[in-house]
Amino acid sequence: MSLLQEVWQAVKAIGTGMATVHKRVYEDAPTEFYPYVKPDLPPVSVQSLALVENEDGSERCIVCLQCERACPAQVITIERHRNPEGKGFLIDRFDIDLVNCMYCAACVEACPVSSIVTIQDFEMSTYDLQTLKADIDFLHEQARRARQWYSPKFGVELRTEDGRIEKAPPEMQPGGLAELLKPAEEVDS
Amino acid sequence: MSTMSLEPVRGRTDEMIVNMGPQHPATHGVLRVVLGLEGERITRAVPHIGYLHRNHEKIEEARSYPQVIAYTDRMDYVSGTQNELPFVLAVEDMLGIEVPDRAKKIRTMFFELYRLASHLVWMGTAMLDLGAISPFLYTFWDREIILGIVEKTAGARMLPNYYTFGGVRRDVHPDFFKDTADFLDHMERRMVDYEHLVLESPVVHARTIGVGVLSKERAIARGVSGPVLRASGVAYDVRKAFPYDAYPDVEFEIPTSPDGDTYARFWVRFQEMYQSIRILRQLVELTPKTGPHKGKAPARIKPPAGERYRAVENSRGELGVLVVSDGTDKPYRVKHRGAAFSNLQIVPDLFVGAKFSDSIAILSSLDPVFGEIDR
Amino acid sequence: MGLLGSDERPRDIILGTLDDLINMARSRSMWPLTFGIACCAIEMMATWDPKIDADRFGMFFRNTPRQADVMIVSGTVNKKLAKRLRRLYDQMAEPKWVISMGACANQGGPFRQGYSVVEGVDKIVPVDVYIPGCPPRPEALLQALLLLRDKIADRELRYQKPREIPADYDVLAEPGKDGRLPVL
Amino acid sequence: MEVRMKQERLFDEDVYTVHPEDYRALCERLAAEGYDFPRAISGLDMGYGLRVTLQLTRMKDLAKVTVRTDVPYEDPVVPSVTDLWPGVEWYEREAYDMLGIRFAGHPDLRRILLEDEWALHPLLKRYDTGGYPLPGWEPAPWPDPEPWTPPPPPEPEPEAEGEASEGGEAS
Repeated sequence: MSLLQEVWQAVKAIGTGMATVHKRVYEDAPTEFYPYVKPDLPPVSVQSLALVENEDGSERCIVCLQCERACPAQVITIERHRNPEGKGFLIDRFDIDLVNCMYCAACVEACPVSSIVTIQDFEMSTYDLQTLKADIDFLHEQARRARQWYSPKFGVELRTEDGRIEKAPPEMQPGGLAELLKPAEEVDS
Repeated sequence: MSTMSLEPVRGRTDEMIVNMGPQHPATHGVLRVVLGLEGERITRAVPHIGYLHRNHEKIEEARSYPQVIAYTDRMDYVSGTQNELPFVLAVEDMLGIEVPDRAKKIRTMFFELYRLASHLVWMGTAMLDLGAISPFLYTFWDREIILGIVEKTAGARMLPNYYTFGGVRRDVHPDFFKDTADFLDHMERRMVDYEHLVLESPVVHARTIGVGVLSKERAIARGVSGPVLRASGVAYDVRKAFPYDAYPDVEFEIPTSPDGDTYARFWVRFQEMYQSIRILRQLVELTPKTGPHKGKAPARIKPPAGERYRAVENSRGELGVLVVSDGTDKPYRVKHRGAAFSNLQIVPDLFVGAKFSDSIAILSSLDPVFGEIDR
Repeated sequence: MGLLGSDERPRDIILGTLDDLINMARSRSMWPLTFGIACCAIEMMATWDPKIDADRFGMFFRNTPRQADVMIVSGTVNKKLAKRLRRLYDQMAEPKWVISMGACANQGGPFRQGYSVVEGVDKIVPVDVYIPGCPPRPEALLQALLLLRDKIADRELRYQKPREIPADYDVLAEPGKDGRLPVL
Repeated sequence: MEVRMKQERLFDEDVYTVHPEDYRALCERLAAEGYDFPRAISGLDMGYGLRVTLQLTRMKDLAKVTVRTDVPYEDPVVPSVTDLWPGVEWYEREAYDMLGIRFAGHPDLRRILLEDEWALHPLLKRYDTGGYPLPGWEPAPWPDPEPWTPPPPPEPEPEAEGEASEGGEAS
C-alpha cells in the first residue's frame, strides 16, 4: 500500500468516526439527573422488601414459613407461636437480613397471602450495616412509606392518600391481567 | 509466592517476568496472567484464575432445586437469564415437565435479548481496551434499553431469576413485544454506527488482523466453543446442533469465519448480533400475545435419581450443566461447564509469540467473564 | 484525614476551617479505582454510562491505586483475592475511602456460608459506605457516592467513628488451619 | 483389548461406565473413533468413592458420549487424557482441586481455583458448605464391582446409575 493510500485510508477512517460520533450530538441525551430526578422504575422492580399490613392495621402475614423455606440466600428468620385464642399463628420474630439478601423475590413468589412484597426503594446505602438488619417494625415501616408495591398474587397495589390499599389500574399491572383482576378473597385460601 | 509457578530461568537476563492482574483494567475482571517477555514478545504465559471462586457448586448442593436457579444467575453475570436455562432444561428433562409453546418463545426472546446485551458489553469493553471510549458510551446506552425492557417484566436488570421449571415466573409486560420491536428498530440503526466505529476502523484492523490466530483443529481439541470456535471456522452452535426451546421454530444462520484471528472473533460477534436481531424479529411476530406462560410443574421439585447434562449456547459458547440427582429435593451435584472457562484455556497458546500489547486485544476477543470461569 | 493527618477533631479555628475547605475540595473530586470484581462491576461501569453519568460529580476512574481516592469493592471477595485487595488498599494514598457495593462485599451475601468467601470486605479494609442489593442499581451506587461525598465534607460525620484498619489477615486463613480439618 | 465396561443409553448420549484401569484404553479408542471435542470433566463424590465423568462430542455427526469411572477414596488416581484432548487440562486440574482426584500423567497438576497452600478438597461430601468436616460422616460401602464385567445388551430405559446414587445418600 502506498503512502498516499495510507493517508487516504486514515483520513477516511477518521472522517467516518467523526461523522458517526457527530450524529449523536443532535440526539437527546439519555442522562437521568439522578439525585434531582428520581428514576421511574417499573412497578414490578425488585429493589427492597416490605411486609404489608391490612388496612385496619392487623397483620396480613399468616406465619406459614413459606418465604423462609423458599429463600435461596437463607436470610429470613421467623419465629412463631400458636395463637392461644382463635386459629393460626402469631409472629414472635420476623427478620429479613437485607444485607445478604439477593433480591430474587423468591419469598414474594412463595407468599400465599401477598404479605411480603417488593417495593422500589433502592436508596438504602448506609454508613452502618446494622441499619439493614430488618426486623418486623422496619419492614412494616418500609410498607407504610411505600406508595406502591408488587406481589404476584395481587399484582401492583397502591396506597391512597387516606391510607386505603387499592389495586392499581390495569395499565400499571404487569402481564397476566386476567389472573390479577380476580377478587382477592378467592386467592386467599 | 508459590502461585507464581513461572520462575525466572536462572542465568537468563533477557527474559522479564511481568505480572498482569488481578487488578488490571484490561483483564475483564480478576484474571491474573504471568507473562515472560523478551523485549515486546511474549515467550511464556501462565494464567491464574480463582480470584472469584465463590463455591457455587458446593453451595448449590445445599439448596433446593428452585433456589439453585437464583444462584446460577450469578455465574455469567453479563448475560443474566442465559445461565438459568441449562439447569432448568436439565431438571425439566429429568422430571418430564412439558413447557408450553409460548413460554418457550418468551424464554428464547429473553435469551436473545441478553445475548445482545452481553455482546454490547463486550463491544464497549473491548474497544475500551483498544483505546476507544465512545463505543463504550454508546453500547452501554443501548444496553440500558434492553435492561429496561427486561426489568419491566422480570423485575430486575441484570440477574432477574426469571426462568422457572415449566416456563417463566410471570407473564411478560403488555408492552414487552412493542418495546422489543422498537428496540430492534433502534438497534438496527445503531449497528451501522458500530460497524463504522469498530469493524471498519483501521485502528482496529491494525490491532487485530492476523493477531492471535487459532487454528481449527487446535480450537476443537482445546474445547473452545462459541464465537471463538466459530471464528476458527467450525460451525458448531448448540442452538443448531442440539436445539432447545424455540430455536427450531426460527430461522437463523451460524456465522463462521475461516481466519481464526482476533478480528474474526470480533466479526463473528457482530454477525451474531445481527442474527439475534433476526431471531427476535421473528419471535416478536411468532409469539402468541396471550396464553400460558408456565406449564404444570410439581409443587416440590424432586427429580428421580439419575443425571442429565444439558447445554445451551450462551453469549460465550456452550454453557452446560451436569445435574446429578439422588431423588431428594436438593441436587446431589451440580457441575457447570463454563464456556469462558474452556475458552480461557487457550490464553497460553495465543499469547506466546504475540506482542505484549496484542495480549490485551486477544484477551478482549475471548470475552471472559469470571463469574463463570471461577464459579 | 484532616490536614494535620490526625483523626481527632481539630479544635483550632483556622486549621479547622481550612480543613473543611480542603475536604470540600476532596469531596468534589473523588476518583475511584477501576477494580471490578464480579456482577456489581457491570453495574459500576453502568454508573459511568451516559444514562447515569457519575462524571457529573467529578468522579473519574483511575487505573492505578496510587491515583485513586475511593475503592469500590464491587463483588465477592474470596480468600485468594483478599490479600491482593488489601495490598491495593495499602497502595492507595491517604486520604482514602472504601465503598462496599452489593451483598457479597457487605457480608458475603448469598455465598457467605461457603468455604472460600470472606464474609464482608470490612474484615480486610475499613468501609465507609455500604450498598445493599444484588447487584445494586447504578443509581444506588451513585447515591452511595453522594453519601460518601457528604461524609468527606461533613465534619460531624467525618469524626463520628474513628477508622479502624483491620490489622491482620486472619480471615484469609483456610478453614482447616485452626486444626479442625484433617489434611487429606 | 477387552475393556471392562457397562454401556447404556441416557437420553441422547451413550454412557460408558468403565473400570479405572481400562479408562485410558477406552479413551484412546474413543479418540480414534473421532470424538474430538471435549466438553467437560466432572469430578463427583459418590459417597463410596470418587467418580470422574468425561463428556465428549464428535464434531462430525454431533454424537455425544459420556465416560464414567469410579475410584476409591484411598487412592483416587485416574490416568490423564490431556494428550488426547488438551481441552480437559483445566477440568482435570479443577477436579483435582475440588475433589483431590489425581490424574496420572497430567503435565501441570496444580490447584486452579483455590490457593496452593490449601489442604482442603471442598466438594467432598465429608465437608459441609463452609469446609468443615461433617460430624459422623462415614463412607458408604463400595457397590458391586459387577457392573463392569458383563457388557449387557443396551438397556431401553433411560434409567441410569440408580444403585450408585443410593450409595451417595448415606451422607
